[in-house]
Amino acid sequence: MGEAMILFDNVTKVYGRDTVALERVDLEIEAGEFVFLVGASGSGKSTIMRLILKEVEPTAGSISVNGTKLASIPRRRVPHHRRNIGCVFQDFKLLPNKTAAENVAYAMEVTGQRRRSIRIKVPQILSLVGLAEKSEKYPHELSGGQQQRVSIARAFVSQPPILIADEPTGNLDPDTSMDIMQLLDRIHRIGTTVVVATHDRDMVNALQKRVVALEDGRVVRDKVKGAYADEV
Amino acid sequence: MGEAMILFDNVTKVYGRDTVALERVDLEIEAGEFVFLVGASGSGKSTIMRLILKEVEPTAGSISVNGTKLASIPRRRVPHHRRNIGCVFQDFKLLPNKTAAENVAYAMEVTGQRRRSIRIKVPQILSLVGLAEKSEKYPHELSGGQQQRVSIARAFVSQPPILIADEPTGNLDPDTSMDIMQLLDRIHRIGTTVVVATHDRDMVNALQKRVVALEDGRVVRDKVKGAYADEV
Amino acid sequence: MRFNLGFSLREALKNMRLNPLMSITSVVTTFICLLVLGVGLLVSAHVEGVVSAVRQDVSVEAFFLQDASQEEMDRVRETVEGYPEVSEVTYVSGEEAVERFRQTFSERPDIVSDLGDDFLPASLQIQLEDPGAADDVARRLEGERSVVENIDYPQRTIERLDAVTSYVIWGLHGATALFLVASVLLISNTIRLSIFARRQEIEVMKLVGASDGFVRTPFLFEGLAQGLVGGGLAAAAVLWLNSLFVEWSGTALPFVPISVTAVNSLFVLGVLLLAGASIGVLGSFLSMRRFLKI
Amino acid sequence: MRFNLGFSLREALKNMRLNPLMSITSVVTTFICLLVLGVGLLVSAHVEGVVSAVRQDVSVEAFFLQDASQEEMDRVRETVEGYPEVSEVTYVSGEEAVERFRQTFSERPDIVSDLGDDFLPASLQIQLEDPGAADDVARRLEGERSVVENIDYPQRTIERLDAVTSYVIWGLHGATALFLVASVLLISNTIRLSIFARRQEIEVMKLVGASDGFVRTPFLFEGLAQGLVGGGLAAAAVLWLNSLFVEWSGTALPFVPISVTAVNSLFVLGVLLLAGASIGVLGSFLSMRRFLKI
Ligand SMILES: Nc1ncnc2c1ncn2[C@@H]1O[C@H](COP(=O)(O)OP(=O)(O)OP(=O)(O)O)[C@@H](O)[C@H]1O
Ligand SMILES: Nc1ncnc2c1ncn2[C@@H]1O[C@H](COP(=O)(O)OP(=O)(O)OP(=O)(O)O)[C@@H](O)[C@H]1O
Ligand SMILES: [Mg+2]
Ligand SMILES: [Mg+2]
Repeated sequence: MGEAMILFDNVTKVYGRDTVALERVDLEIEAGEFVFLVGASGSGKSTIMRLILKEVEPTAGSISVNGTKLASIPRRRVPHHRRNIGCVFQDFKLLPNKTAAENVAYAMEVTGQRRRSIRIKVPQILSLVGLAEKSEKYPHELSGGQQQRVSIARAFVSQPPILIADEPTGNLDPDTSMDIMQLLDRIHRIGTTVVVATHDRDMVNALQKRVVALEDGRVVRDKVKGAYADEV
Repeated sequence: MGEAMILFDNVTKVYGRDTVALERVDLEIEAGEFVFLVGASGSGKSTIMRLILKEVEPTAGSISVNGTKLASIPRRRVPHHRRNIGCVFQDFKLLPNKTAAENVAYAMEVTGQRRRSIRIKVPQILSLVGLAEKSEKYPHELSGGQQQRVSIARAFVSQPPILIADEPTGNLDPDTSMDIMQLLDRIHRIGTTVVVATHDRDMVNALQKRVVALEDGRVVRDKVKGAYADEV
Repeated sequence: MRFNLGFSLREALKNMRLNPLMSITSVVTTFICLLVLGVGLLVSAHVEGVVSAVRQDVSVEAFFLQDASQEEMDRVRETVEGYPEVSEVTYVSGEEAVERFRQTFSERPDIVSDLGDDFLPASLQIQLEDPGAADDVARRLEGERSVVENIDYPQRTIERLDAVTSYVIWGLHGATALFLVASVLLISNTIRLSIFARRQEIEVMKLVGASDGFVRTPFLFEGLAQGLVGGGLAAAAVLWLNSLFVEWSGTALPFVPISVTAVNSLFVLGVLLLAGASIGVLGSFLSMRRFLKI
Repeated sequence: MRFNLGFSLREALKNMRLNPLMSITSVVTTFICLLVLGVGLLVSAHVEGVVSAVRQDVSVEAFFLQDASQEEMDRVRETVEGYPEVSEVTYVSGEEAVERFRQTFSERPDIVSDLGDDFLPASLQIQLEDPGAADDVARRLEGERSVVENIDYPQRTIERLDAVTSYVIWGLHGATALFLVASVLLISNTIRLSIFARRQEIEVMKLVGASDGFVRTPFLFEGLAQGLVGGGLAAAAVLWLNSLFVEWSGTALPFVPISVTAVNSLFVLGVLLLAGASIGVLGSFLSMRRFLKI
């Protein structure tokens, strides 16, 4: 059994004064694991993603990523932490003033990679998600699913050790969704730790991976080879 | 057979110089019909929605809604046209400075409805989509699925004769999705013309409604009682 | 759709509360621009006041013939006092004139001692409403040739003063106009940016069926409120600065004719409030246009 | 991560191209503010120039005893020329003085005809570097009592002139400082709004792993470029206005001592460019801080 890549220790997250998004969550994800996060709308999936990214701080409990306690990372070092994590955001979060290719390239530029390797890799990854023809389009010129795929391409272009994807197929048709899921599976097989929050029942059932189910901010089910809705 | 509520006559839409989003689309949707629009990502579903709303103009061909040619509506009258159409946007399009309740209320305010009737109806509709507790939250305080449900609530709060929903369940879990689809079905049964663009195979297969399939901007299938992917 | 004033007002208030940064920025910009404009008005008014006081110091001197009788001189004096261009007439007798000459040259007894007591004629010192009229007054006095021997006025000084003061006043008006234009541009730039930051909101409002007016009115109220607050604060600051200045100048520059009445408080208040309000409303209106086209 | 200057520059250029409205707004705001500031500097410089020219017109007159010999008078003249406060000394002989008197009273032949040719003494007209030194010079001249009979200078005029000019110059400096503060506030307001409009972009950049510096540098370059363009245009406009004004005043106000050299072109250019650039960079830097905290 590998070491813990992502470790939630009794984590509670309260937004504002009284919105409890997560309550005493214990979660251990090992290096190289593939985990589906499922749960009803508002059950806290995105909050887990945000906590891993250190976009928000937990109200109680502690989170470690790759052996480092997030609370101990100084503000200055947060970008380094984030560069180890590729993230597909539920609302895409593309840069509106950059084309699809530039958006993907940006994730490589922040890590200071060579322009030459950027110029080679970006088109490769865009054609992998089926957007070779759209690389020079700005986000507002792309359909919802196309924007989502740009966000996916950006998340794994620098091959980070951790990939977290929040609803990565919400705007994609079943065929494209299956392609994306197989892509995630391939990325997982080369050693990446993958966490996917999803509502896609077919996908979860087909891939037979570990499934963590949330309900009102609590982990209610955690099965190594789970389906979307096992009987508990 | 009813009269045509929405009529696309040989409509072509080209974005920019060379992005053909729709090509010679003929489509007739009768008053009181329920139509699913399906198709791969980028096949032109959202473009059809935008054309119906008169958010964009067709490059060629003509569109009529409720017997009126859209090209003949003067700029001043466009708001009146839009008030006949409830629209669930793929990217929600909530007003960031308004709470969930205010966002829903805004759609009634634009039609000049009484404050009293607004105060009665908005909470009703919010609890119908399961957001009674979130009515005083701002969009950035809501989860993806909750924002989507606010957008849905806003679309039908004024009971417009036409309801168009672009991927209304993309961020919702299967159970909530089914609730929403049943809601759409109920709205359809009271006489509303409903057009839903979706990737949700289960939904389409379960409801057994008319299915219009797009492929690269062309209508490739149009079945009165269709499934998500019939053999053509 | 009936027009809903209450709704627009409530919306405007809510937005200002939710976007304090933008509201404060607009108010501050309006305040600064109008403060500078107001200080410009102030300086203009005071300089004009001083300049016109200086201009009134210019006088025409009419010297009487040595043999003119007192009655004749009194008659001429009354005639001259009747001229519309004339504000004040002072009679200076021959003895007074010699006395003044002696005083002027008091440090030069060598000059004064040689002179008799009546070598200077009596004269009229004529103060004018407007130094430009000196020529006219002189020409009219020509008619009194039987009594008046010689007319003297500092033609060159008057011309220079006229030129300089009219240029100064033109310059001040020009500067004020420039400030006004600059203020309009600066304030509307700010408004344009703050509406640009909210263009997507405007788009969404239009897409859910709001008419242009329905979308626009709350923004106009916001612009109005911000303009009025900025303009009001600027007017208050300007009037306060003015009272400070007048008070200070009374003790520090007693010989410069500065008066509170040079500045009309209501005028300043009115101009600044009006400028703030109209730029706020108009700027919002114009900035919104392009985003309403959807 | 190595610092990537080329990347930041390219990003800045791309953004300005894609958001022309915001760039133009920033440039226009900077231009207007610095134009007003520059015109203020201009007016300041010219007024100071005129004022100091007027101050130099103040002179001390030393009258010689009637029986002073030419050698003695020459010696005194050389001594006075050696005083450090003195800028120029002119000798006026008795005959010249009478001639001038006659000219002054040329319209009053009745006065002039009675006087001899030598009733006025020779004198020295002493021009001072600084009218405030008149008292000192007069006191030194007391030492020449054997030759100099009488010392005359317009003490009251000097005092007033001193008071007024020092207040005017203080006022001008104050106004310039005020404009500078107003410009800083107005320009940074604009920058704040334009960065506010892009706060979500900044957030996204931070979330995909960009460091503060990596996000910030392109914005700073944008601020720098906009500030330099705005400041440069303002400096060009100011210098152009100055040359127009100097040319115009040469013909329209020949008696007012206005000179091109009153304004140092390089100074104006430097001040405006520096002001534009530093406000642009610093404003961007400060405005971004709150949005980087994610
Ligand atoms: N910034 C916030 N302020 C207040 N409440 C918030 C905030 N973000 C999320 N919440 C609340 O926290 C709860 C969990 O939200 P979260 O986004 O984690 O849900 P989710 O599982 O991702 O849902 P979905 O499937 O709809 O995206 C929700 O009830 C939501 O309303
Ligand atoms: N504003 C635009 N400018 C240029 N191209 C556009 C624009 N909007 C859409 N397109 C292109 O038009 C095509 C159809 O887009 P549309 O949004 O209608 O697709 P869709 O069927 O809604 O896809 P999805 O399921 O991914 O939302 C796509 O190829 C898209 O890239
Ligand atoms: Mg979520
Ligand atoms: Mg779409």
